[in-house]
This record gives sequence, structure tokens and C-alpha cells, in this order.
Amino acid sequence: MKDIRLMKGNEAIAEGVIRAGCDGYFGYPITPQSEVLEYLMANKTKERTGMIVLQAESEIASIHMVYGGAAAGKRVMTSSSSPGISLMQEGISFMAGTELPCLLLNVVRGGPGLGTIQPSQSDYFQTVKGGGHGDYKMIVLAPASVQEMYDFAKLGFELAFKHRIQVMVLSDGAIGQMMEKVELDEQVPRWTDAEIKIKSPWATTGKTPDRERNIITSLDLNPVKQEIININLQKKFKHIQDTEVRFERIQCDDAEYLFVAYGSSARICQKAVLLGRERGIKVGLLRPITLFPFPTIELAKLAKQVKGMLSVEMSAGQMVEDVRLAVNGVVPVEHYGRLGGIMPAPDEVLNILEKNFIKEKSYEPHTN
Amino acid sequence: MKDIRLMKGNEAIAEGVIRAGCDGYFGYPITPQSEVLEYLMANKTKERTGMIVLQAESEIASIHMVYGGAAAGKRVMTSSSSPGISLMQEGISFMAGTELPCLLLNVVRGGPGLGTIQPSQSDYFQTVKGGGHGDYKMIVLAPASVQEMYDFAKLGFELAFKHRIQVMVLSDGAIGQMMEKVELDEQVPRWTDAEIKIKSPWATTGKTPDRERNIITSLDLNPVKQEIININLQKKFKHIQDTEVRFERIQCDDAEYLFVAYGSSARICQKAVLLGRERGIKVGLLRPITLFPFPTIELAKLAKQVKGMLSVEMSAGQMVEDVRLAVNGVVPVEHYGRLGGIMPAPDEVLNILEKNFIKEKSYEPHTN
Amino acid sequence: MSHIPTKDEICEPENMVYSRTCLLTDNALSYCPGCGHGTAHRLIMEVIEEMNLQADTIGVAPVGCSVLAYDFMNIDMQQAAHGRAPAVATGIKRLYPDKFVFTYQGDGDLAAIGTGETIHVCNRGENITVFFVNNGIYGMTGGQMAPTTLPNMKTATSPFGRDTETMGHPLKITELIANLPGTYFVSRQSVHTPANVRKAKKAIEKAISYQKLNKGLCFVEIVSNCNSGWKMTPLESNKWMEDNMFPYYPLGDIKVPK
Amino acid sequence: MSHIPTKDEICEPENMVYSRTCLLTDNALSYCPGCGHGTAHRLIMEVIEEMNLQADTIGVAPVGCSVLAYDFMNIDMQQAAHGRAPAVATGIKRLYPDKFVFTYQGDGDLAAIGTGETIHVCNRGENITVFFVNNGIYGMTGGQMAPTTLPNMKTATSPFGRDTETMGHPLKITELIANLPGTYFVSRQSVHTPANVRKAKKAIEKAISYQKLNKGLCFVEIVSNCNSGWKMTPLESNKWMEDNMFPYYPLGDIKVPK
Amino acid sequence: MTEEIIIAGFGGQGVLSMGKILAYSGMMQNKEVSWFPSYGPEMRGGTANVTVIISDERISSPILNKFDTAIILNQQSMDKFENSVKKGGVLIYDPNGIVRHPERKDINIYTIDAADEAARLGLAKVFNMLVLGAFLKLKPLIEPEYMRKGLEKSLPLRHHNSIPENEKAIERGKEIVKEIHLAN
Amino acid sequence: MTEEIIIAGFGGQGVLSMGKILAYSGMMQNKEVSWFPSYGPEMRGGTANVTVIISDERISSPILNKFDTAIILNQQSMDKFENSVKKGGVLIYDPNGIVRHPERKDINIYTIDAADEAARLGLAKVFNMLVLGAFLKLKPLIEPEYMRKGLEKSLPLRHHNSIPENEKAIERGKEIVKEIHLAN
Amino acid sequence: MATVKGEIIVNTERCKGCELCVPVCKEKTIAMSVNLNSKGYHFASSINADCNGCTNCALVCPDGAITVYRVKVN
Amino acid sequence: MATVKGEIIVNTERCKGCELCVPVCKEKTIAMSVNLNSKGYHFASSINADCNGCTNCALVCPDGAITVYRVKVN
Ligand SMILES: Cc1ncc(C[n+]2csc(CCOP(=O)(O)OP(=O)(O)O)c2C)c(N)n1
Ligand SMILES: Cc1ncc(C[n+]2csc(CCOP(=O)(O)OP(=O)(O)O)c2C)c(N)n1
Ligand code: SF4
Ligand code: SF4
Ligand code: SF4
Ligand code: SF4
Ligand code: SF4
Ligand code: SF4
Ligand SMILES: [Mg+2]
Ligand SMILES: [Mg+2]
Repeated sequence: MKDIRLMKGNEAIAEGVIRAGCDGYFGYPITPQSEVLEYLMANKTKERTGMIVLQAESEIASIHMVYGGAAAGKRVMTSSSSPGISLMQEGISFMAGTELPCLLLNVVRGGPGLGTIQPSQSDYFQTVKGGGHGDYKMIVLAPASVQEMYDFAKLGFELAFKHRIQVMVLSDGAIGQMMEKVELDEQVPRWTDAEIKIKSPWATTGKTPDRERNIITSLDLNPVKQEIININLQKKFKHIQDTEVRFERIQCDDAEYLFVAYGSSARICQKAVLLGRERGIKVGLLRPITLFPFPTIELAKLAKQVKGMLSVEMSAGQMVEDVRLAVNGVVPVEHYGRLGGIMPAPDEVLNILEKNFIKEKSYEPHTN
Repeated sequence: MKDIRLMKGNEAIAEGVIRAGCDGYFGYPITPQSEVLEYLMANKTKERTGMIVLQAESEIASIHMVYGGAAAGKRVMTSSSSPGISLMQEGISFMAGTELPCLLLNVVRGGPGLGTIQPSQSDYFQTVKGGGHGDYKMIVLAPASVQEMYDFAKLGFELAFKHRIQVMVLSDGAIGQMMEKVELDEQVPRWTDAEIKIKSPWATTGKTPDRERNIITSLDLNPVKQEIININLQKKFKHIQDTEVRFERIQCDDAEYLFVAYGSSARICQKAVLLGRERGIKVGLLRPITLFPFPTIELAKLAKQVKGMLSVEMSAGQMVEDVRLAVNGVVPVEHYGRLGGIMPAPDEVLNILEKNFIKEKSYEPHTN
Repeated sequence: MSHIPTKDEICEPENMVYSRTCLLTDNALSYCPGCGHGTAHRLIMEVIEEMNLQADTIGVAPVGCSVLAYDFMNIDMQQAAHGRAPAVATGIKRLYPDKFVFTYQGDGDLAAIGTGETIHVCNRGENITVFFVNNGIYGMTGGQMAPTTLPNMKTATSPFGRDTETMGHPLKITELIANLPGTYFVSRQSVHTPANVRKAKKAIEKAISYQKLNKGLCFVEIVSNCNSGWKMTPLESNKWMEDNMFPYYPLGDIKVPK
Repeated sequence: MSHIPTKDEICEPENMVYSRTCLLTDNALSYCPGCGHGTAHRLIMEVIEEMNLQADTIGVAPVGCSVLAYDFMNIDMQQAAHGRAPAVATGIKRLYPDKFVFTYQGDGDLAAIGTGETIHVCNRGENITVFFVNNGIYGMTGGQMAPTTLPNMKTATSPFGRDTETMGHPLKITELIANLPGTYFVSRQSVHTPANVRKAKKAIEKAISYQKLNKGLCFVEIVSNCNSGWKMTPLESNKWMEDNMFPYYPLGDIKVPK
Repeated sequence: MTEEIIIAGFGGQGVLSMGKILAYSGMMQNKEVSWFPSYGPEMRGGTANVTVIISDERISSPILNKFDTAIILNQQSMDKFENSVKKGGVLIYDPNGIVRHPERKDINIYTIDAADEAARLGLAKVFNMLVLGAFLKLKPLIEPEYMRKGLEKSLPLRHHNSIPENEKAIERGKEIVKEIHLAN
Repeated sequence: MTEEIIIAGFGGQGVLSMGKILAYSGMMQNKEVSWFPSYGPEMRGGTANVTVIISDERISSPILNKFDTAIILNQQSMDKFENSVKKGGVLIYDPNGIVRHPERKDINIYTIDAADEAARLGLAKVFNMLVLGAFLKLKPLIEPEYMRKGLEKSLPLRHHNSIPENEKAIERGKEIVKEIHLAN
Repeated sequence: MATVKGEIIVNTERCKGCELCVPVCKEKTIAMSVNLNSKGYHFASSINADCNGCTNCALVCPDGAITVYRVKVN
Repeated sequence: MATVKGEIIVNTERCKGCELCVPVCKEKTIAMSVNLNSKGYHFASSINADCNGCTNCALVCPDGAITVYRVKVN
């Protein structure tokens, strides 16, 4: 029988990582994601799978504990919410520079500063463009349901180890706090130390006579070597862009207008598509599931089909830049966002779409 | 007689802030910018102007000392280099949320991670898009000479207080470490406490009977109020975009091809423009001086004139996105960058420009 | 007067012997019923009022249940990031050496994420005053384990009790910083009985008046309850605090000026 | 043999009484001439060799002059961000409780930016070993003031000497963490004379072998020189260290198992 | 079919778990459900509320401004949510402790004396099940067998012996809910 | 006119200050100048180098791969920079301590026995000024009056009494520099 | 012999019903009301005339809800 | 009476000329060479046959440049 539960998003991803064979979680409480650590602690993971769970003294300590564990080849993770993730930026940049696989979770709340604890999507830039220093990317997964919070635990670890990269699950307070149905799957066994040596031969597990010592470092004082390291990093990101794009097309086939939205906003837009179709508007939704790699090619294709795109985000306009870069001026791309912890309503975003592309402006194809 | 000196960029900005009437510097050593703190310490600022200089225990402490001083109405600053700036992201987001004026300096080195201590421009995204959580912008000044390191001290404080915003001077190891000629100007007196009360009536200087208490906070648990706070922030950023754009046009009037470059890269491109003109190529350079606000309108205008733009950065391609967003598909925009602490040479970038737009690809105007 | 006065006769302004200080605003405190934060706020404001320091005071409160302290204290205040109040206060005090600058921090804030700032502000002997409300838990975020949580104590993140083997020992940060040459006066108090309230107020008075002497940092810990986090009634929690917290965090002065 | 042996006869492998451990790589150390980091490296590697721990050891070195330790120590190593080695080591040790995990940190690293991590790794009693090279200065970045810099000592950021009034007092972090229940063995050594080298090696041996007992954190401070930062010759700096550093940082065991 | 419900009251009244049982039951009956609590320091004030949505379609936003049904269990919640009921929607409240009763004429208002009844039964714990009964009487979305499954799933095993008691309370709630007719 | 120079040697040889005096003098003569040092832990190894550019135009990059002139003062620097001299450029070195002498035939090579001369004069400190003299002999970019101004500006006041000494050393350097002719 | 006589006034809207003031009153002057204030708390109130104005109750009240008065009675 | 006789070999390329080994040798066996190694350091070298193999010099050498040998002589 399938194991079906009603869970909070935060609980679902916690259960997800346990079942994905996670070795270690290091984290620090912050609303609206403290349930992740609480769930893991309540679930006696040490006894269930051997997974270690430790409350660190800060987010900075958390990310560097993750660094240590990841550098030793383990499946490790941390989670936090916006201010805590900001504190991790140096650590994330170090993990990027050392190409360490790990799972990160940001249950975004409204900023800037202490802001509010309500859901928001205003950390897109930080996550996708690089909040830390240097040229790097993480794979960014944007769940739009509690089920995806659960699913992306396993997927996240898989991608992280496949590409030796950090995978960030970019969620928000709504997805983290809400309960929905979740279908759970089987426990994946944790890797044994012997498996780790095979799967991650680069890991620092103790130098044995059969190999040279392993070193995890992001430093090279020689700029020529440092450039090569960076070029290789860029090649990896290019490869990921070419192979790992994920998105969902909702009523796109005949769409004349398009919503582009991820996470919570995508749920709103999905409803708005239904409403729009009721009103006779041929509107569709492209939901990026990976924010990096971004569905650039798909959007470029759709740009040839639709008359306008509306990027809906709970932010002042962040993902919209990636939509515009993909569309490259072919059709108008507008942005609609609510700020500070407020979620827009389906009819609200539909009205904006109408106002932008149908009612007021008469659309003219882009020339010159 | 004019006071002319040969100074390092790091020393020039240190001298600049003293003369700009800075009240306090809080910082932590890191290469390649430790000379800022060292110069201030050696210059007995307490005796010269009353300016306080304190070596903090970390970059995190530094930025929050700046927060405290700024919230009390003082002209305060910190400086660091890439990893240290990453650590300040939460603090910067807090200053954005509380609209505190301050001067920040990033003497960028190559990343990600510990990277290298050589010059780089790979922190553009972090600085311009927002490395901290939430929707915010800083004014970003990009000096291309030691003189500008000096000049932007005063300009930075002026802009910071004019708009109650954080001003980041985005420099790099080359500009920070090189010595060039600097022309110094007169000492600006520090504000007295009485002046502060008038110029910054919002500052927490002690509640007197003549006013309500002043509160500096970025928190509002009510999302409706939090949204209004955010909307007002966005209006401010819009106003800055409309009024504070700064750039330099070099041989743009008749240009058929355009370099877009800031800071050190702009110096290289300026030479490349000369070389190009010698080769008979009508090439110009647009040098953004403010990265936020970005010279979007100027670039959109130039897009109607030139046949192609090459964004030259010591990064894997960051500012190029803002160039593309400005140009919106009207002409091709390419990127050329060196990574990991390496600076490109003038002939190198000119060759790339030729290769991209003149020799191999025959240019076709962008339609559809 | 020899007749027994009526209630109305007694309740005249001139007979008032205790009322809320005017340095508390009219806003209702956001704390749970019986929470010691309220009393701690009141005492600090009483002393500032009595010492006539309102115009010279800048307070700093970071995140924690008391994040909204600025709604209640009628003084200029700055809200600080989690753990960073000591750095924020340093920034203020260095630039305004004549103002009275204090921080008001919880145990999660001061002894977990803010440990570095706490140690260094004490080590530098910044002339500020730190009020440290130790309730052995993260109240604000829903009752998670703090560095100060007692052994075997159950919290949201130690649901089977704090296991000192894996989760560390309760951190006596107050004793630690008392060792540093930069601290001048260090005291641990509580505010759960009238006698303790009186003592705590004395300590607060000292900590504030010493700041004028520029001798270093003054630090007053207030061991307090967290009814919600501990899942007890206020009266139960005060009893539990006496029985369990005080043996670990004994009340009294820890460092006094020589 | 009764004849006086020749140099060649003496210099035979079987007569070798001291040579560089094979756990040091062939790379030339990047340290300035006479810098104690080299000796400290050697001793740690000697002990790991003698205890046959190479295959079980994971070392962590953060930023500081010893950032390239991985170029010299022939073991698996992780380079950590400035100040975060204790957190990194925690991450490793929790997941590999049977490995030998150590950090190698400078005073700027361990006692400034890393103070929070240092206190908490000690408070949790992580079963790791911390080697702490205290040269009273930031060597790597060009000789700036560290928390451990002595009063009145001149550095790049205290060019007129450390003024304890405004810059704080030298932080005796080792004494501080010895107070925490999570630490098991805490010792302060130096490596500037043969006798001190022998003592330091003993302390390192203890700190490593105690890790097996899972009793908590072992901490060995090595008071060392920084010729470049102090602007002295190696011999001068060792003398200066004896005369000035040792009175403030007295050598010897600070906490030993009961 | 989509039913959007807010349940609001005091911390100790079982508001969140009532919502959870309802959502779980809906889920067992193969509906799409979502449950969204008030969270964070909001709770310091002592109030608690939860939004429950039960639908035949995928649910868009778990956070709403307008509701089909509001179940209101104290004065503060009445002040906050009376106006959030959609025109023609339902408001159910326990008048105990309510000073300012609802006044809207464009919605259907019901009361249930659940606190009194729970006290009468000597079973303070079933207070929220009585209220749930009232709701189910007015909006019979969930069939009793799924209600039971929901109870089974949402209560920890050690409380399963109280399921019959809970079911009885739900039935009793259905009986004692009363419609209020406001004079025009 | 643009002259791009690298000066490379040991830490104690006054490499950075030689560069600074040269740059300052150029600046006094109203030229554009830049001075760019090796920095950071590179210096731990004991080597030091500085790039000086003197030009009539605004200077583009202060960091270069190729130089008009290389002034080389130890073996490590010879290994590193011999090949960085532009074709037809100038390499000046002090042969003291040099094991592997330069071998390029497409550049002009000069030696100056500055260390010996400084020792002979009993003025170890003027070593770098002797070398600077050699450079100025070959590239007379700076007029003596500006050289003096450069010295005045770049030396702290308390060292101004040593200026004549330094000037003399520069002159002496001009005398003792020698061209090397490599056999083909 | 001069004795003292006290009275308290509880700001019932400010009171949160925590009951901390009850046990500290040696005169047993304070008890919790059966009524609720508008926030739903059973507030404290004075139930006898024995108050001596010792201020104990006010000192421990976290919400500063109690004002104390005292007069000397000869 | 059995005495010991020692010898040292200095890896001159590894030596950085710090001189730390010189004063710790009671036999005054070590002195700094006037020659430079390829890195430009005056390296240490053994200047007499009095070495007793005590290892002091090797213990303090930060660069591990000294290997010590010892034999018993009857
Ligand atoms: C960087 C960051 N991390 C985490 C949080 C979440 N947070 C807010 S307050 C707090 C702890 C509160 O505990 P304490 O300081 O003991 O105060 P109390 O509420 O118990 O009075 C935490 C973890 C935050 N706001 N910012
Ligand atoms: C976040 C960050 N801040 C600052 C630095 C620059 N930095 C590198 S090492 C160091 C201090 C080194 O001093 P110490 O730890 O005492 O080691 P030593 O070099 O003296 O052995 C500093 C400030 C950095 N690398 N990262
Ligand atoms: S949660 Fe605890 S600390 Fe916070 S207000 Fe409630 S009782 Fe006080
Ligand atoms: S700078 Fe100091 S600590 Fe660093 S290698 Fe040189 S002597 Fe050693
Ligand atoms: S003042 Fe004293 S006697 Fe009067 S009610 Fe309060 S505690 Fe009781
Ligand atoms: S102590 Fe204050 S809040 Fe608590 S019951 Fe008494 S009057 Fe009310
Ligand atoms: S081994 Fe002893 S005697 Fe021999 S050279 Fe070294 S210090 Fe001198
Ligand atoms: S101690 Fe070692 S490095 Fe120093 S001089 Fe002696 S042999 Fe050379
Ligand atoms: Mg607390
Ligand atoms: Mg050091």
C-alpha cells in the first residue's frame, strides 16, 4: 500500500531527505522552516537510518559543517530562511569553488532585513545569480507543492552528486507551512563508507596507500591555474544548462498569452489560467521547475508563439530578467509582483495580464 | 597649491573618506584591501578630524558596527574584499531594509571560495542584483582610477545621505593596489551632533521631549504594512534610476562597435579603442560609472547606432546581462571575460571584438 | 486622619506608591502572560526614568521575543540582526561616547549565533551595558533548544531532552565573560519575586551608572521563564525555574568593581 | 669499533637518528625562514606517522599563513574558510566518528572571526583535536593586529602600539575554553628550543591519543613567532617571544584529564 | 467543488487539529486538500487560525482573503474575520465570550454552544469536534467513513481509543448548531 | 611615449621604493604613471616585484605580461621575467648571485655591479639608486630636476638629508652600467 | 500606632491573567476574576480591603497592570 | 667508555638560512655558509667533526632540512 500522508512542506522535505539516504543535517532554527530540524529530531533519525542531525550554533556554522561533511563524501544538507541564507553566502561560494555536492533549502520569507515571516520569492537573484562572491551557479529547484518538497529531496541529492554541485531548493513560507497530501516512497539506503570511496573518489576519507592524498580547496594563488579552474566550472554550468532544464507546460499549446511563474506563484497562475480560459482568453503557464538551469530555450520558442508574457513573482521583479533575456525583445515581457509577504490572487494576476496585453495596450509586433 | 600625491587606490579612498568628513570606519583585514585600515590607523584620524577607526573581530561585526553608527546618523563605512563582503550580506540587507546610509568598499578578488587575491570583477551580480535576501538595490560606483577611488569617497557619502541608501564602491585588486596620481581636495568638516539632528531627523540620537522616539527597524510582521514599506523602497530605487545614472562616453559619437566595460576593464578597453581606431575600426567605449543605476537608456540609444556591443568583464559574464536587458535584442551583445584574477590585454579584447562582429560573422540587422 | 479611608480617598495621585513608568509606551506588551520579559523591560525603563537618561539613551534589541521592544520602550531604539546587538552597540557608543547605550538580548541571541560578538565586545571592554534575558530556550521561534538549555530539558529540537553528549553542555556565558579583563560589573538576577525584582533593579542601576565611568562593559543576566516554550503555566514555570535553572545559573553578583 | 668513524661511515641509514617524516611532502614550505609553522607541521606529522594514523586522518586548515598546509602534509585535507575550521571538523567528525580529525588554526582565525565556532566546538565537546598556532598577529595578510596581540605591540593596524583602552586586551582564548566542560585536555607549548619541541610533541601525542577516548575536545596551543610580522630576525623573534609572549601566555598544561 | 474555510480562535481550543482532521478526512475521500496555519510570533498573542481548502481540483493558493466558511471561536477572531466571509457564505461561532456578535446580513450565521456542551459532557477535549460537527451539518462534504479514516490518520495511535468519543461529539455538534436570523 | 618597466628582486633590495621614486618623478614631470606591486602571500617567498608605467597617455592596464624594460635583481626573477621583455627591449641585471645568465638575442642586455659598488661605497642603502641610475642612462625619460622632486616627494621628510647621496648614486649608476654582447 | 492602608487599581484591559500577583500578596487581596477582559483573559482584581500597599503585586506584574496607593492611618 | 659520534646532513636546497639551528648546537658544529643556495639563502653547514648526534638542530629546524646520524664509539 502506498504511504500517503498529510504533511507540511517542511516536514515533507525532512521525511524526504531521510528516505533519500541523507547522512547528515546541520541547521539552525528560523521561522518559517524550523519544522525541518524539529521533524528530524522527533524522528530519531540516528535509530532509523543512522542519519546524524545536529543543531548548530548559527547558520554560518551550519553551512561549514555541511562543507566538512560534503568534502568527506557524505550526503549532507542544511536549511534556513532568507536572513539565515544570506549568512551562508561565503560558505556557499566556498562549496561552489570546491565543487562539493550538497542539498540546501531556503524557505523564503519577505525581506529585506528582518522583514516578515510571511512567504515571499524575493531571494531569486540571490539564489540564481549568485549571492556569494565569484562566478558560480547552483542548481535551483523550485517546488510548487508539498509533494515536490518531498520529491526534490531525492532529486536534489541525485543532481548534487551527479554534477558535484550545490542544489538549492528554493521554496517559500507558503509551501513550507502548508499541509497537503504527500505520497512517500521507499527508503534509499545510505551509502556505506566503501561505496563513498568508489562513488566519490575525490572525498577526504583518509589517505590510504592506494591513492594520492585528497585535497579539498578553492584556493589557487596562481591566476593562470585559477583561471583554468574557473573555465572548467563554467563548462560544468554550461553542461547543466544543456541537460538539466526542467519545467512544466500548462495549456501552452494554443496559448496566445503566457504566465511565467514558479513555486507558490505558479499555483496562483495555474488557477488564473483556468479563470482566463473561462473568460475566453487563450492563456497558458510556463512553470520553471529548475531556475538554474533556466528554461531559456523553451521560452524563446514560446516567444515566437505568444503575444506577451507576464512574469508573476512575489518579488519586485527578479525572474522577469531571465525571462526577458530568454525572449530577447521578441515579445513584450511584463512583471507583476506582490511584496512583503503578500500572495496575489488568481483573478488579480489575470486582470493584470488582460490589462497589459489585451485591454489597454493593443499589441504590436516588435520590429527594428 | 594643489595637493598632488602618488597613492595606492586603497590609500586614496582612505584619505578620501577622512577628507569627506567620515565619522567612523569599522573593518577587518583582508587582501587586497588591508591598506585601507592600515592607512587610517597610521594617519591618526582621531587627532586629525575626530574620526573613529576600529578593527573589528570579523566582517560581520564590522557591518553591524556600521549599522549602529549609521542608524545614529553618522557617516560610517567599512571595506573588505570578496569573501568578506559575502559575509556581510545579511547586514547589508538589514541596512537596505532600514534605509541606512553608509559607504561600503569591495576591492574584488577572484572567486569563488578563497579563490585568489588577484583582481577580478566577478562580484557584479552579488553587488548589483542583490547578494542579500529581499528586494533591494545599493548605489554602486565603479572607479576606474586611483583618482576615482579618492573622489568616490565624497560622492559616495553624498549619495548615501541624499537617498538614505548604501553606496558600494565596487573596485578590484588592480585599482586598489596600484599607485597613480591623485589630486586631493579640502577637508570637509564632520557634522556636529546638532547638524546630525537636523540633517537626519530619523536618527537614533536619544529621544528628546521635542520629538517622538526614533526607531530603526526592518521588521513589520503585518504583511500589508511590510508591502507598503517595500513599495516605497522600490519607488526610491526607481527615482535613483531616473536621476543618478553616471557613465563616460569614449569615442562613441561615430562608433559602429561598442565596448561596454567598467573599472579596470574599462581602462583596457579605452586602450583597445585607440588601437581599434588605428586599425580603422570605428569603435567606442561606454563606461558605466554607476552600475546601479545602470545606464540603460544610454545603451538603448547606442543600440540604435552601433552594429554590435562587446561587454568586457573580468568575470564569466555578469554585467553583460544588464547590457542585453538594455539593448533588448536590437543588436547583438557579446561577452568577453578573463577569470580567476587575470586581466585581459587591449589587443586581446580588440581582436575579440573584430572576431565577433567584423571578421567572421557578417552582421545582419536583427529582425522579428 | 483617624477614620479608615475609603478606596477613593486612598487612590489619589499623591498617595501613589507604584505605577508603570512613563518610559513604557501604552502599547500592550506582546509577551505571553507571565513572561519575565515584561518585568525586565519595566525595570530598565524605571531606572532610565529615575536617572533621567531618556534623552541620552540608545537601546538595541536584536531578534527574539523582545524584537518589538521598541514598541514598548519609549526611547530611541535600533532593531539589530540576530546576535549582532553588541556590534551595533559598539558602532553607536564609539561615535557617541557620552550616550548611554545598552543591548537587550536573549540567550539564543547572545550565546549562540552572537557568541563571537559577545566575547569581543566584552574583551574590548566597550563601555556599554548588556541586559541578557536567559530563559534557556528560543522563545520567539517556538521553543527550540538554546545553548543555555538545561541537561535533559525537552524542547522542540530536543524532544527527548538535551543530551549533553551530543548536544553540548549548557553554556555559562556569563561566567565566561566575567573572566575577561574588559568586563567591569557582571551580575545574575531574576525578576520572579518581589525581593528578586528589587535586587535586579539595584543591579540594573549599578550597570547603568557604571557606564558613566568608562571602566568597561557591564553585564546583567536575568534568568527568566518561558511559559510557552517550557509548556507550563507562569506560576509553574517560576517554580521550575527556581528548582532547575537557579542551581545551574546561581543568582548573585559574579564580578564587582574592586 | 675503536677507530674514529668517518662521516660516510656515520651517515648510513641504520645510524639515522632524525630525519624528516615521510608524512611531510617534498614541497618546500611556503613559510618565511625560521617560522614556527614549519616545526609545528613537522611535529604533528611525526606523531601521526608514529601512531600510524595516516589512513584515518582528516585535517582541516583555514586561512592564514598555513592555508597551504595541504601542500605539505601528506594526508587528506580540507581547506576551510577563515574561522570556520571547527565547524568543518564537526561536520567531518560527526559523520566519521572513528576517524582522527584535527584543525590547524592561527590566532586571528581561531580567536577573532572564528570565536563563536571555537567556543561552541569546545562547548559541545566535539571529539576533535585543535592545534592553535598563536603568533600574536595576522601573519598571512601582512602583520595586522590579532586578538592575541600584546599590549603596546606595534602591528600594521596598531602602528603606535596596541592601545588596550580602545583595542581591547589580548584574548586568552585557551584559558577561556579550558573552563568549558566540553574540553578534555588543554595545553600551551612552544617549538623554539629542542626542549620545548620535545614537550610540544608529547602534548601533541596526548591530544591525538585522547581523541580515541571520545572524552571531548583536545586543544594544543603553540605560541610561535612571526618574524615577518614582528619585523625581526628569527633568532630575535624567539628571544622576544620568550621575553614578551610567555609572561602573557605561560607555557604548560592548562587542563589535564582527572 | 471547492470549499474554503477559516477556523480561528485561541491557542488552546484545538483550532489547528480540527483543521487537520478535516483536511485529512478530505484527503482520505480523495479530494485535494490544503491546510495553512498562522505561524510564528503571531502566536505569542495567543490567537491561532488555520485555512483549510477542500476541492476537486488542484488548489492554487493555500492563503486566502475570502472564505466560504468562517468558524470563529473568540472575539479577536470575530473582529478579524467576520468581513472575510464571502457573500452568501457561512459563519459559525460559539457565542461564549463573544461581546460583539456578527452583524452581516449577506451571509448565513450559525451558532453552536460548544463550550457549554463540552463542559456539560465533562469532556473539554471534544470542544473542537462539536464545532466540526456543526460545520459538517452545514457543509456535508465528508462522508462519515472518511471522517473516521481522517481521525485515524491524524490522531497518534495512542489516542485512537478516543475516536468513538470524537465521532459522537461530531454527531452531537450536528444536532446543536442553530441558525441565527438577524432582524432586518 | 610609453615605457613599461618591471623591477624584480628580493624583498630587502628596495625594489618597491625604487619603483615608487621612478613613478613619483615621472608624475612630477607631468607624465601619467602607474605603479603596481606584487602583493599578498606571494611575498612570503621573499620575492618582490613592481610594474611601473610612465606614459604621455592615460594608462590602461597597470598589470602587464610584456615589458619594455626589465630590471632584474635575483635568479628567481631572472627565471620569471627574462622572457617577458619585448623584442628589442632592455634587460638590466646585477650579475651578483645570478647563476643562469640571460640568453636572449633579441633584446638588449645590460649589467650593473650595483651590489659590489654599494658595498664598495659602504652604502648598502643606495643599491637601488645605483640600479635606477643604470635605467635612466638607458632610458633618459626623467630630467634630473624631476628626479629630485620625485625623491623629495617619495621619501619621508626625515630622510631628505639623504637625497644628495641618492642623487650621487644615480649618477654613479649611469657610469657603471655595461652592455653585454652575446656571441651569436 | 501608625499603620498603613493600601489599595490597588488593576488595569484590567492590560492584565493577561498570569496570576503571578496572586501568591505574592500576603494579604490575599488579589484574586482572578471570573469575567474575561476583551482579550479573553480572566483578569486580576482586588477582593478585600486588607491591602497594605506593599507593592509586591505591582513589582512582579510583567504587564505593569497594577498601580498601588498607600496612606498612613494613625 | 662508550662515547657517541654524530654527523648531520643539511639539505641545502631546503635550508632557508634562518640560523635557528646554530645556537642550539652545543658542539658549535653548525655555521652559515657564505654561499647562497639557488633560492638565495645562506644555508647552514657542518663545520667541525664534534657533532654528537643530539638532534637538537634538527628538532628546531622549521624546514626539516637536517638529518642526524649517530654511532657509538667504544
Ligand atoms: C540570522 C537569523 N537566524 C535565525 C533567526 C530566527 N530567530 C529569531 S529569534 C531566535 C532565537 C530567540 O531566542 P532568544 O534569543 O533566547 O530570545 P527569546 O525569544 O527566548 O527571548 C531565532 C533563532 C533570525 N531571525 N535570524
Ligand atoms: C572572510 C575572510 N576575512 C579575512 C580574510 C583574510 N585573512 C586571511 S588569513 C587572515 C588572518 C591570518 O592570521 P592568523 O589566523 O593568526 O594566521 P597566521 O597567518 O598568523 O598564521 C585574514 C584576516 C579571509 N581570507 N577571509
Ligand atoms: S514565548 Fe516565552 S519568552 Fe517569548 S513571550 Fe512567550 S513566554 Fe516570553
Ligand atoms: S608571515 Fe609570519 S607566520 Fe607567516 S610564514 Fe612568515 S613568519 Fe610565519
Ligand atoms: S500592594 Fe501588597 S498588599 Fe496590596 S494587593 Fe499588592 S501585594 Fe497585596
Ligand atoms: S500579575 Fe499582572 S498580568 Fe498577571 S494577573 Fe496580575 S495583574 Fe494580571
Ligand atoms: S646533532 Fe646536535 S651536536 Fe650534531 S650538529 Fe645537531 S645540534 Fe650539533
Ligand atoms: S634551522 Fe634549518 S632552515 Fe634554519 S638555518 Fe638551520 S638548517 Fe637552515
Ligand atoms: Mg531565550
Ligand atoms: Mg597569527
